[in-house]
Amino acid sequence: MSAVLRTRGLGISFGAFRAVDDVNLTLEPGARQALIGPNGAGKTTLINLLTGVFKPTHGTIHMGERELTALSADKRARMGLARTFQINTLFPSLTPLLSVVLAISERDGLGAVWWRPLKRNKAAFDEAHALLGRLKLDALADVPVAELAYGKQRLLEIALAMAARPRILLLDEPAAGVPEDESGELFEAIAELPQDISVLFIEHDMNLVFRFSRRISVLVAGRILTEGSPAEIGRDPRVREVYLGHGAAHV
Amino acid sequence: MSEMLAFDQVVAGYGNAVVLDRLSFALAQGQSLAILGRNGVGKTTLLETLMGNTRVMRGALRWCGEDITRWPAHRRVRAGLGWVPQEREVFPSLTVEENLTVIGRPGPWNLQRVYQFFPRLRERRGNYGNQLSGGEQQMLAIGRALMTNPKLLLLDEPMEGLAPIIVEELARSIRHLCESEGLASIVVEQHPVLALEMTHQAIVLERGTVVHAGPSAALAGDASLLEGLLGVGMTDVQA
Amino acid sequence: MGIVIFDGVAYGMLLFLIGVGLSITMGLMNFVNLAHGTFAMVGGYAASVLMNHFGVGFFPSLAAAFIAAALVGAVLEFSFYRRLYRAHPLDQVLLSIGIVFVSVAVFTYFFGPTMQAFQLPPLLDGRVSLLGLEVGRYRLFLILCGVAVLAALLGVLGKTRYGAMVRAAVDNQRVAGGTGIHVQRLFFLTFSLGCGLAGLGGALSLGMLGLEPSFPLKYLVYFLIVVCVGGAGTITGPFVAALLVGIVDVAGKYYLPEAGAFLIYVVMIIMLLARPNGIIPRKGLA
Amino acid sequence: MKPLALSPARLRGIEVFFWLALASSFFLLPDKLTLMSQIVIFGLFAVSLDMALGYAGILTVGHAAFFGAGAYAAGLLARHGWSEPFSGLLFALLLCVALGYVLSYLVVRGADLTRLMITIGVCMLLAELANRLSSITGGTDGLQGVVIAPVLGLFEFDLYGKTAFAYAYGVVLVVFLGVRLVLRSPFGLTLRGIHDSRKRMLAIGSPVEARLRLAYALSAGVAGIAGALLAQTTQFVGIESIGFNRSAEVLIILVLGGTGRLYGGMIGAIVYMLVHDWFADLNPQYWMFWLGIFLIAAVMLGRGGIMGALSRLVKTGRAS
Amino acid sequence: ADEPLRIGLIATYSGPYADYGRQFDAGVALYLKEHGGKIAGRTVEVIKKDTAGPAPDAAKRIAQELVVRDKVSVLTGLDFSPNAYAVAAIATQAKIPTLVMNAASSAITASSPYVARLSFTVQQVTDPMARWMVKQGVKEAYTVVADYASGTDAETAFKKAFTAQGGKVVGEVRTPMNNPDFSAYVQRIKDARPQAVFFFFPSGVMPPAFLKVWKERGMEEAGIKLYATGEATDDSYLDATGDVALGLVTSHHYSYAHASPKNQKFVKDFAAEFGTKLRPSYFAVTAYDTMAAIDLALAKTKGELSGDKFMDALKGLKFESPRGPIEIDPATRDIVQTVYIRKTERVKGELVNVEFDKFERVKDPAKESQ
Ligand SMILES: Nc1ncnc2c1ncn2[C@@H]1O[C@H](COP(=O)(O)OP(=O)(O)OP(=O)(O)O)[C@@H](O)[C@H]1O
Ligand SMILES: Nc1ncnc2c1ncn2[C@@H]1O[C@H](COP(=O)(O)OP(=O)(O)OP(=O)(O)O)[C@@H](O)[C@H]1O
Ligand SMILES: [Mg+2]
Ligand SMILES: [Mg+2]
Repeated sequence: MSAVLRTRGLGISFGAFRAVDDVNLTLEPGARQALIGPNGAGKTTLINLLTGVFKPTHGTIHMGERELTALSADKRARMGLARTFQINTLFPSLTPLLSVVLAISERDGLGAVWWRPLKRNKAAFDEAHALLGRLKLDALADVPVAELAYGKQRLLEIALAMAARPRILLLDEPAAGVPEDESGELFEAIAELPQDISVLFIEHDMNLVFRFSRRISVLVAGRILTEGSPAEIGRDPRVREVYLGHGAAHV
Repeated sequence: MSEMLAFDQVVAGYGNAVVLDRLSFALAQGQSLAILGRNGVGKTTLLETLMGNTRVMRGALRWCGEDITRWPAHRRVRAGLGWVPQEREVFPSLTVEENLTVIGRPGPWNLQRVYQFFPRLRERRGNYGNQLSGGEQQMLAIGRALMTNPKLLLLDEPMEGLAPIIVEELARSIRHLCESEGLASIVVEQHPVLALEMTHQAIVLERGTVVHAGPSAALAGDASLLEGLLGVGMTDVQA
Repeated sequence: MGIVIFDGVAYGMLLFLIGVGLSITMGLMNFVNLAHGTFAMVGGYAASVLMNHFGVGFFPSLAAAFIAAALVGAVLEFSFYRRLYRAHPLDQVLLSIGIVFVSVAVFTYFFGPTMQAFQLPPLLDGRVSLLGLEVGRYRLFLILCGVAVLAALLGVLGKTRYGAMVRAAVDNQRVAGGTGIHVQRLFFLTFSLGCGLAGLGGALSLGMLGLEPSFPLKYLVYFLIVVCVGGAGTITGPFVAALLVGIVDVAGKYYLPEAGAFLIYVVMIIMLLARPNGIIPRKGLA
Repeated sequence: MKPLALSPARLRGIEVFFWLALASSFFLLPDKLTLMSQIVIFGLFAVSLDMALGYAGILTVGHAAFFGAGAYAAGLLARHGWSEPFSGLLFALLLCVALGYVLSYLVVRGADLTRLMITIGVCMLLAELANRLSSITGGTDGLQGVVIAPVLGLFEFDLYGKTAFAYAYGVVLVVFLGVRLVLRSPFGLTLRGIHDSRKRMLAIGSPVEARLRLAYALSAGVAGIAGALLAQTTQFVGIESIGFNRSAEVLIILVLGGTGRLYGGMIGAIVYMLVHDWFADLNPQYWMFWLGIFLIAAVMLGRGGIMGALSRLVKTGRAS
Repeated sequence: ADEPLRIGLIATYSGPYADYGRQFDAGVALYLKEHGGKIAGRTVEVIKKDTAGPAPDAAKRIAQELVVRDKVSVLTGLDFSPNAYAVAAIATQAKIPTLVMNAASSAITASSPYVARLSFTVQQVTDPMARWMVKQGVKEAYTVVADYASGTDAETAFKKAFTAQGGKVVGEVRTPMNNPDFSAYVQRIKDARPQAVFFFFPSGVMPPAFLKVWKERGMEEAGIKLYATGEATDDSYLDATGDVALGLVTSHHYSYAHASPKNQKFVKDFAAEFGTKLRPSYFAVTAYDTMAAIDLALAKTKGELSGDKFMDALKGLKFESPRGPIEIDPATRDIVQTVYIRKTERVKGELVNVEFDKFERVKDPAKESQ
């Protein structure tokens, strides 16, 4: 099986500081892969490199056969690379409904259509309602985003990413700030996404990581320390040393 | 023991919207408090109210015997409240070091001690606030609050985004600070077990009002009560 | 050649002296304060009235100009500006334009629409020889003032915690208050400082530009150019930009008079395209 | 205070009433028709600025560049013998869309202050160009000899300004409906999204810069129509129509009315110009004082302009 | 009594040029005061409107409202050329006599048969200066003008007259309006070392700023002579300009120090009415003369106000103004007047323009040549 996403020697320097260094990461079709590592290891930066927020100083990124390294962020998104942000990045003055409709209409390439009323696009509204329903946000569909509680905003982050019907979904701590039972549900929803969607997620909640990932990559100081199945990673003393600590004995 | 902090029938919210509805509780000197509750029940709003960032429509806040309901935020800080906002909100155009020193006040906490507490921050001392990872921002927000040398630390989901090993250390440290230096804290958490371990007392909020108050240990020990209040299956958490 | 550069530097210093206050109120405090020229005008009129009607000397009048403008700034801050720090920048535009309108009318009413008389003190009149150049004394004085103000401000804003506090408060007022900064007082002082500097610049401009009630609108664009090309919120940025603008403008007019009014805008656009956040961007901008 | 609730149907009723009320000034204010036609023209100009500023979030104080370009386009066309008014408008529209698109490459980058200064700079350069090309434009003396043929070949531009008003009103209404359509289209939603979070827009695959360029070009076109209308109805083009002061004035009008609210520009123009006219009549020398006080009072009483204040009183029931 | 005579006065009352409106008002008020508030036996109602500077669309709107709503019989004021051009269309359409009190672009009177001018044109005062300079033995001159329509008019008129008399223009420069610092231009001139410099700037802050640098650079010591038109030493600004203006030779149609009995009375009455702080400038005189012209024209038509009759009466009108004898050219409806050569001196502690030479019955040269 060929990888959907593959990096070779990927790296970026901020001044003299190598935030991400020589990373070779592959994402298989249908992957449910976790990316873990200490704070400041470079996980978010890696996602920013993959999605084109930053331009790498070293290495390449391929999506299937296509090289992405030089493409702009929006172009990558249109090719099916969707993400959520660690720090909420939403449309504060829109409602959740309009936010999702916006994502859908951009996905369908209608963002420049200025000669037809939005309302005419019934399908987008229906789809948006359905998506919000799945994330239990339908009751809040018409509340301005700025007034939503933090946890609900986290959910909307995911809704926006899913609205793009991505081939690859990159989630940066999606469950942070979501209560435990709901974060479980959230991850179940992610796990049940169609198998042709590959998911890479960053998460510091080890319950979720070990429950939902099939493969784990550990990033330390910008480099991949090790990769493997949850069981292998849970046993790895180096990972315990720098990241898991002793409380993770249960894993 | 004398009272440190009290909410007395507080009604508060944003604009015309009421979020806290006749909320009351009291906390004794040197005691730590866990605030639990589902998304959107008003935990953050409670802390924002304590910092004077909401509109208090009725009721009063007392701090060490004084009515602080109308005090401006900076005065509350000087009186001993140290705040870690939920979304961290470090100052993006200040370096890590400036973030820490800009509001420093004399006391046991100084730059060196914060750096000792979070060695990662020392490494990143020259980075600007917006050039930090999420976890580093969280550490910085906590460090910044410590630098004001508070008597009561207000932590709004402080563990969010921190690596497990750091979470463990931090929880231990906060408990230790309370016991050895009398630095109390109010901890808002999504993970009840963690919060209850760190605190003496706990309250559970629902729709802006207190539905349960009692010692943390008792609540932690009563799985079915917790289940009822929070809807959390406690069994699979940190067995 | 030498004299052209000297003239450019002197002209640039004048722009810096008036513009640096704007870099503080608009750049550092993030308040789109289009009424900056009003405060410069207050300083200019204060100095002019003191000299013409009360026979006060030039140098004491400069100090008075600073104080007068700072006081007016303090009053307006207290009554209007402080309510709008968190408002949308466009609301700030509306407020400051309103203040400009009122000030233009008020100064016309009290001082008439025509220009204020100004006589240079004998000490600053005429020319001196400097390194083989016959340079205007007043221009030399402007350069000295510019450098002195630069040094003083760098000392206050750069070296002390004060500057960091202002930046913190601008970044996030709610959290700044929540970490113990007395935001209101901080802004009050800073705003008054910016206005005082404007007033000083306004008084110093008497020797070169004419002072009349339409002053606040007439030169607004120049101040904006200096601040934005230099880097809003910094002190050295506007200094460098003012030098650049001054030299380019004077040299351009000397060597290429046909380019006239075009040059300065073309240079500005090129500079902004090359360095969108200014020559010396404020630190920590995303 | 309880916000007043308004249903979408009611809202539409208010819109219709607004335009009917404006139209009725044809009969109710026969002495003020020239002022009224200039009000609707500046209203349209402010609406065009709103497209760029309120919706696309491009802070510009140089929009008179397009207003003036449109005015000169229509004026020069008429001066050189093509005096049919509608084709003049079309010409101005196309020219300004093209000009706007080209200039958008300079404007649609950088942060707010940068954009502000670049738009000012471009506007100043164009104004200076108009001054330099005085053999074509008439320079500061203005472009004379603009003669416009009767509208539809029937209605002469009369001394009372009846034709001018009817013509300006009709054109403004049609263009306004066009703008309304644009802002309610998927593209309009995209603009709101960009205004809120550029970063997120990129992440959902929106080519933000291209979208902004389109918005800027459309907005330039509308500004050009407004300028052309002014040139045609006054049959004169002053160099002031392209200057910084006009850019600043329309910004004040828009901000007073309220940005990002479709009707902000129209309401702003009506209020600002009527108030201005009134104060200037009362006191030709110190009206600036009263106008200044009015602006200060307006900000102190309600943020977000008149529409902002109104929207806080009225809660619109959204049924979507 | 019958209907008052309504006169619409369109001028600048606010902003940087508010002095124009103030001077107009004073001139008009003084004339009315002297004539008991009446013209041709009718009380006069002056309706003042502000354009706040050059604003042709506002000017046109105002003119239209004055005609349609306020039913004025005469339009006047008009300090800026674009405003006058824009209003000319209304004058034609409504057949309303329109008397220009300042706008100096030559072609204004050609833009409508109902427009006449009582002020001056830029060419009219520039041309005599050029001829006078040659008479004084100036062979080479450098020109400096503000880069706007009147500036280029002045430049062209000067060049034409100067070269026609055998002089040579050795250099020319146009400075932007709103130019804060003249050092580059003055230095350029200094390095070019011409025999003389002629400059034209609109009255206001530009001339003093230029003169300041002129003095600071020691141009006089360098032997370069300076000439200008009277805008440079506008009586409204002369006091504030100060000593840097001393010795400057200018040409203009009016000086407040004009030594005629008519002017002495005018100045005295003016001071009695408005105090000594406001000096009558050429704006006030034109306003005063405009009222006189309306008065005289109506006397000729016996109060008949129709545009055509009024304009006929105006053509060829001749009378004594405080500035000297003036007349309206019947062919062009433009003013014919004496242009004086003056020098700025301190007389009794005051800076004034002292006239010492003159050119009589000067017509607008721009029209002469056509
Ligand atoms: N723009 C920048 N300039 C300089 N350093 C930066 C910049 N952005 C990030 N860094 C540094 O790069 C490192 C990696 O940051 P990143 O956000 O990728 O960490 P992370 O692995 O996501 O951590 P966390 O789990 O805490 O979110 C951090 O130490 C951070 O300080
Ligand atoms: N700025 C605001 N304006 C209006 N309503 C708000 C605002 N901020 C929060 N709310 C509302 O107040 C309620 C309580 O929010 P709050 O943020 O206090 O909840 P929380 O308990 O902290 O939730 P979470 O666990 O998600 O952080 C929510 O219903 C939210 O929608
Ligand atoms: Mg991260
Ligand atoms: Mg919260």
